Amino acid sequence: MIKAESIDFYYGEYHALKNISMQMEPNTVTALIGPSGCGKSTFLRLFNRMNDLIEGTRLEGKCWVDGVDIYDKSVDVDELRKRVGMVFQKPTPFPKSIFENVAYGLRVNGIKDKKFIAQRVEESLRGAALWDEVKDKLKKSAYELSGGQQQRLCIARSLAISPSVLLMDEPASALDPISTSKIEELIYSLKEHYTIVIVTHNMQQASRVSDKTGFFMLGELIEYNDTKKIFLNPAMEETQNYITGRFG
Amino acid sequence: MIKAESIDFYYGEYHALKNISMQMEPNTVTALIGPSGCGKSTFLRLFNRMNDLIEGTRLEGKCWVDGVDIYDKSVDVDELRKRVGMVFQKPTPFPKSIFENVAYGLRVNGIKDKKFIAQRVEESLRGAALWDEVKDKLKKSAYELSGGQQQRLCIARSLAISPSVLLMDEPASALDPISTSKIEELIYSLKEHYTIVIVTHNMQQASRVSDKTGFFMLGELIEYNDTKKIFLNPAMEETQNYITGRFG
Amino acid sequence: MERELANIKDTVNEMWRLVISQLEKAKQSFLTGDVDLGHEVMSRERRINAYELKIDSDCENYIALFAPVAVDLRLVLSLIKISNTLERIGDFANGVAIHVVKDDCIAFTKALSEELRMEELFDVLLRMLTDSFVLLQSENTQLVGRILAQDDTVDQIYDDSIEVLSNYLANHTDQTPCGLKTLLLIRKLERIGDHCSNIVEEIVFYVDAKVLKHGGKTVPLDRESKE
Amino acid sequence: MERELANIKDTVNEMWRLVISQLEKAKQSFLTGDVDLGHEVMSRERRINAYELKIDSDCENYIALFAPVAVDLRLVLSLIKISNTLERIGDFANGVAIHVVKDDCIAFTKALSEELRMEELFDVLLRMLTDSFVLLQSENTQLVGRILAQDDTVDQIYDDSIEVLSNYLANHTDQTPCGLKTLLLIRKLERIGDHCSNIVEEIVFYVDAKVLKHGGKTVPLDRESKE
Amino acid sequence: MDIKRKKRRGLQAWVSWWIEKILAASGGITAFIILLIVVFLFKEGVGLFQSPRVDEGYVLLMHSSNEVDQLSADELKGIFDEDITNWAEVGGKNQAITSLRLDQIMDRFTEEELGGEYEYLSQRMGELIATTPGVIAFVPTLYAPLDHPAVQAMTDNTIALRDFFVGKEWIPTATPVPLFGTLPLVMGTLWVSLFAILIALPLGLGVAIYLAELASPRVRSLLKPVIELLAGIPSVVYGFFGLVVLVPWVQRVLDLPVGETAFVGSLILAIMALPTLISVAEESMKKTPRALREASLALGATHWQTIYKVVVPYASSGISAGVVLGIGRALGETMAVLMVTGNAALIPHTLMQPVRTIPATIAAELGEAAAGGSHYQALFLLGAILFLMTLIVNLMAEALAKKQHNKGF
Amino acid sequence: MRMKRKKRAQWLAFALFRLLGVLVVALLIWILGFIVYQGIGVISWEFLTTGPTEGMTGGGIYPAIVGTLCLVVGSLVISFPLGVMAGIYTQEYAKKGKLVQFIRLMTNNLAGIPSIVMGLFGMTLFVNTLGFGDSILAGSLTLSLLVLPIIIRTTEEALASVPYAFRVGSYALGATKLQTIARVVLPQALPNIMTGLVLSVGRVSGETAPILFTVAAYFLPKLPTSILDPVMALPYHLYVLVTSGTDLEATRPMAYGTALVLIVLVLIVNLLAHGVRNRLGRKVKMN
Ligand SMILES: Nc1ncnc2c1ncn2[C@@H]1O[C@H](COP(=O)(O)OP(=O)(O)OP(=O)(O)O)[C@@H](O)[C@H]1O
Ligand SMILES: Nc1ncnc2c1ncn2[C@@H]1O[C@H](COP(=O)(O)OP(=O)(O)OP(=O)(O)O)[C@@H](O)[C@H]1O
Ligand SMILES: [Mg+2]
Ligand SMILES: [Mg+2]
Ligand SMILES: O=P([O-])([O-])[O-]
Repeated sequence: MIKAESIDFYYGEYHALKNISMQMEPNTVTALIGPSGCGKSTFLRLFNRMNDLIEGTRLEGKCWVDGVDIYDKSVDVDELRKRVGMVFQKPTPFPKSIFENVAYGLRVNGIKDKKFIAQRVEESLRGAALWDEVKDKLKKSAYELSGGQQQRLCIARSLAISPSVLLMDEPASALDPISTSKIEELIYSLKEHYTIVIVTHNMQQASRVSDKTGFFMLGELIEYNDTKKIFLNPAMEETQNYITGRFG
Repeated sequence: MIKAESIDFYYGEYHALKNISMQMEPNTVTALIGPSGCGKSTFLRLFNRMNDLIEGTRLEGKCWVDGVDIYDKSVDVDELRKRVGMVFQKPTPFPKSIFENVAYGLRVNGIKDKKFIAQRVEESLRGAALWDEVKDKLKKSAYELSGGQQQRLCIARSLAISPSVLLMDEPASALDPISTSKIEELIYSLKEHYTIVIVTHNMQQASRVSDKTGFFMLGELIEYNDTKKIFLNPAMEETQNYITGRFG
Repeated sequence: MERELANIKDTVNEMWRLVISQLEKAKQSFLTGDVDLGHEVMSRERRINAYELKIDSDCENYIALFAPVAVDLRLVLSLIKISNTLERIGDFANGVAIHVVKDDCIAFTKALSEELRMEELFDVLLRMLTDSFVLLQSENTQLVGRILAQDDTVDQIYDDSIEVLSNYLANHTDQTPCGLKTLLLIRKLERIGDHCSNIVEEIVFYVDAKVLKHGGKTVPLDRESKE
Repeated sequence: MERELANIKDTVNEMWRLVISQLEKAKQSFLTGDVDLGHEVMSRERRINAYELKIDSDCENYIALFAPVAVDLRLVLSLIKISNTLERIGDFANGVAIHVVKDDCIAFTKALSEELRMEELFDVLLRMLTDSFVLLQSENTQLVGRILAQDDTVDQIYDDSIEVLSNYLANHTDQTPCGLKTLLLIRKLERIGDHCSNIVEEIVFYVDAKVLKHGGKTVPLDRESKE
Repeated sequence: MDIKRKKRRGLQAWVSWWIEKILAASGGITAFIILLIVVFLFKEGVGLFQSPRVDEGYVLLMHSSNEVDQLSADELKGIFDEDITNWAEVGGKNQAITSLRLDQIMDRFTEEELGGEYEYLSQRMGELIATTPGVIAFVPTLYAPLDHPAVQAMTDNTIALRDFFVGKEWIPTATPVPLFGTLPLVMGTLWVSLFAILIALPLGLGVAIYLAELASPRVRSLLKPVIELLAGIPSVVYGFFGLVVLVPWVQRVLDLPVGETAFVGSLILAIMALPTLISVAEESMKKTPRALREASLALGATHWQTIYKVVVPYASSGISAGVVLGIGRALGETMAVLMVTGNAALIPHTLMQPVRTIPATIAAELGEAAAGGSHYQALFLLGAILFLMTLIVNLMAEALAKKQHNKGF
Repeated sequence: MRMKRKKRAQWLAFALFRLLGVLVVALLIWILGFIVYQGIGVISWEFLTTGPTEGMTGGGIYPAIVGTLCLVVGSLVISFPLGVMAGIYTQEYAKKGKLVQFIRLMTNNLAGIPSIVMGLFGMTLFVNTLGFGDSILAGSLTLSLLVLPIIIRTTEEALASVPYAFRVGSYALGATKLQTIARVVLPQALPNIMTGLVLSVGRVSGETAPILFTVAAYFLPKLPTSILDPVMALPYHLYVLVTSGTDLEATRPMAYGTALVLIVLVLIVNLLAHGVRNRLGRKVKMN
């Protein structure tokens, strides 16, 4: 379970997130939608402290992951990032073999037991619905996979280190419809075990895959509710205008 | 009006288009849909002979634009491309001022009359629904515009040389939903004067903007019909599977 | 997109006005026994059917092509149901006209019409139909209560009419067939009231996304509790 | 996506079986005068309403969330209409049960039931309902003709019944109220036939995207020719 | 229909046709130059193997009883340096060797005996040789008593390929035959270059990592011009700096007899190679997609793990291309090396010895070599060897760079 | 515990890298500082504007400065147009394939050829075969061979960095290939091409080996009057001062002065390169 409380976030002077409180439940897919630049990615990246990498940013408010205040001094960022997997817009496999890509997260965490690693790799690839397609070419370069397969590989890579949360920033926006639908299927099947948050530009996608939807605008969380409710009868005028395509 | 007759197209050995015949009417938006790599872009680029720029390609069959066989020897390719405007996936304004971007096509065609150019530029920008947004900053760099505005600028640039056909290859796929809907509005309003062909991955977009839809698969034209018919009751099983998201 | 939806709504409005005028004319022809008017109503019945088909297909196209959500989706779904209902109402108006044109029992019905409060019934129904038209235009849900109250009047008149008819027929056994036909006629009018209520429910669903149907409350399904 | 649609279809199937069983029981209670069975039917009427609401809302959600097109869209739109129609049929079955339970005219009706061919009517209707259920499952449109032919039988029985009743009432003036009620009852059963036909039309629309409604032919609207 | 309008711009079309031709002609320029270089270097150099070993106009004479008629350049040098004193050592009879040069011969006779115009020199020489069976004399052909029965001229073969490529000594001014053994020069070149890279690589890589990964944008914007500046300083200035600062410093600190050593050469070359190495490595690390970096961090890897497990491997072929390129540069570097390595044509055994590299040899000796002479030709051949060495290195760098190019994204 | 080790490795590595960064800066400061410190006192107006005297133990370096300028101008006049045209050809005109690959390979190899080899080549071809003698012409030609690949490559890269989309966009508007290159591609590539030019200036003015046998005069206090005259040049002058002066003690200050002048030249060139890139870059965008 992850939670944000009264978050304000600044890029230098720019106030990117304004007083956002939001709680995402386990075994649930939460979609974040909103116009470009409204702060969805910024919000998502709070939860694995990816924003720390950008200089000149400032955070007010608190974030919890599984009950831990992740911006507390005592928190080890690398450990946090193991708990909170992340999948990016473009598939980003490492220039290694398929196997090594998935094993990467285990290795950097000091695991050396070969049998254990092989087993986790298989489990993760199965979890990402990719095992059958790659089991005969684990030693091949990850770049030999198609875009959609690469993205599932990246998901498998995250699964390998047993996160409890999966953050996805437009995971299918660079893919064709067929790969997209496979990723959506996958997300659906993964929610059984993880807290999933997905940023998407594609409202159809939000409506198809998510249980809850949060609508952001200009750094504010306008509405957060069941996806059905948002898409059938949103409470806020702004949400309605956005999802029905009546902008500005 | 543009027309293809028994087109076969090869990239080297690869048979990219297979015996395609298709006719697009004036004042109509025709959408081309189909899985990635099925040959939509290749087909589109036949009509302004952009495929000529790629080495090792081969064409069989005939293409007509406004009644002229455009692969005939007597055809001047540069003249053809003036008649057939093209808009690309990513907005590609030249690194010049807004004004110069639109004036470019006129200038390369040897037009020097300043008053005429200024007038055409205004007309074209109005035609692309951009005039009001840029009229006070025509001398500014085109890069100061947003992505959506840039794309409309590219459309204005094509309009300036008075084409009769507009080809658009995923014109909105790099844009956010708001810009996308503006581009779609624009396409709708442009069809009054042009023969428009648009390639899109987004079936919603095809259904929203087009009057007719052609469905391609593996280099073949599977079905070509009224958009309403395609989306409510396609004749072919493959089309139905594709538009309802039941792939392979 | 909004343009398309507005077009559909316009078509529904046209249909609605046609249905009102049909009912109006049916009433006129019934009250004045004007057979020509009855024929006119009957001939225009097919236009109502055409409207229904057109609206149905427009709405289907609209959903297929534009994938509406939220208020747009509710509107288009409501419009489908409203047009179906209007078509039914048109059918009933047509039934009245046929009753007039067939002429075999019209004298019987007219004789009793005072006692059966036929004119009042027609007026109430026309008011309901017009009111719900206004409701859709104004989206002012305060009208809802008034319209639904009128349906009670309709039901009252209908219940009464059965008694009136029984009493009358008991004394005029030769006119039994006409009595039965008149009953069916009134029954049709009563259904118009029900249908108007349905339309109102649909509009409320569209405007507020509230489900009024079946009193909004029903026993929960087992399946639902399972899920 | 397919999962969701399959779920909705399952719900419709359940509703359908429930409606068939309601009509079956209504027939039983009518033929045997079993008041308990009548009560049972009445008590289960609210479950049908609940089904209708659930299917409506599932379908709306499905359209809002999944933006279906082509065969999926036609199916979901058909399911909405089918469930509405099934609800009506359920209503009528309920009407039959009420008629039995109220008891005031049941004796009258039963006495005439032979002559009114009531049992046959019930049987035909049940067959129509079951056939259209099969039609939806099998998507075999060869069934269509058969089902629609049965509706003619229903209409025939209904037309005849008016005559039978008139004749009877002419001789039994004291039983006029019951006669009227019986007429309304039969009228309800006749409507079930009509509704089954509507369901069949919807299924055909879904399977073939052919519009059977209104004979498929209507006068063209001016608007249409304008466009 | 104006699509078909015939090429309207007659003049314009003509102009662009010509422009195209001119551009095409200039496109081939580099290939043409390389061709010229190859042709000229070899044309000038290859004559070395056709010219006699003994300087033109001279001849080696022996007693006609001497069975030895082949002597290698080394043997000849040994004989005339009196390191070899018996014919048996070079495969002849057991007989002492008497090596004689012209001046030694002339010393044995009086002016009268030779005649005022040296008209009797040839005769005297013949007598001298006839009386000394173990003799070998190096004399101008002009005066050689070739018709004397006791005299035979040693068969003069051309300079052997073997002597050139594996000869251990480079003494182009030696007589009677110059020694053109390139081995010490090649070895010197390789030693200096390789050690230079060994010093520069860890340093350069470290700085590159610092620049690409750790430095704040401000520091980076300060450091990058500094490195560009280092790259721009002319090599003579480095040489000068090395000579006046590093050489004495190394000599003092390491307590060496001379400061001009291979080590200082490597040091200077390392400093010179650093900027290239740093910028190539930094650029290829910067090319690592940001997404890849974030992906690694998002998997719980530390920044350091991300660098050595993802960034460096991703950039590895770019980095190795940079290294190879650096070696190429070092191989060909002339002035700096010339100024600090001491220029002794010895096969180096330790880094603390003076060495001489190929480029330094060419630079230092070409001015003194007579045009067309065997020394001149030998220097051109050295140029050709250097050319081939750098060519190979460049092709390697090319191949490595291409590998990076092909990597995904 | 494991975590701690992970962190400690990182801390150590990073500390080392920071140190190395500092080291490089220190190195530069050392070299520059040394030469500036030693040379600053030598620099005077007189030093820059008079010729050497007294067997180069006195006087200035004016002829060497002029000579270097002549060589820079001479070699760039030859190599710049040629290089830019060659770059345009390979990048824009030549059919992508074996030929372009070959040409590119050759260009890269030319860039890798040691300058001393280039000097040898220049000597045989320009000085001897073509009979130019030791002259500005021969030296400029030799140096131009040296910078030609730099110019070709920067041109190619500059052209390649112009997005393909611009070209396609221009063709789609009916522009011919030449129009497209002249109006869209070149203006966009110009700043980067110019930096190639400026960098070449730096390279030419610092090279010694290629001019050893093609142009450089050991001691020539008069200025050249034609392109067939030999000249002095700064780098060679420095070399001579350091290695073959008659009185090393006396020439040392002159050497420091010359080195400082060379370094200042390089500094100016670098600043210029940045300036050109930035200014032209902005101008093209605003156009
Ligand atoms: N590194 C940064 N420095 C400064 N401002 C930034 C930075 N990253 C994002 N922003 C600004 O913060 C705002 C929110 O950015 P964010 O990327 O979170 O938006 P988003 O909702 O994800 O948009 P998109 O849908 O385009 O991905 C934007 O206005 C953006 O300009
Ligand atoms: N320049 C090329 N050389 C060789 N093959 C090509 C080239 N361009 C495209 N192809 C191939 O031709 C086929 C059709 O390509 P095309 O770009 O027309 O597909 P598309 O339908 O536009 O796909 P997308 O939706 O991904 O843009 C693909 O299989 C592709 O691999
Ligand atoms: Mg984002
Ligand atoms: Mg394409
Ligand atoms: O800015 P993006 O997240 O849409 O790439």
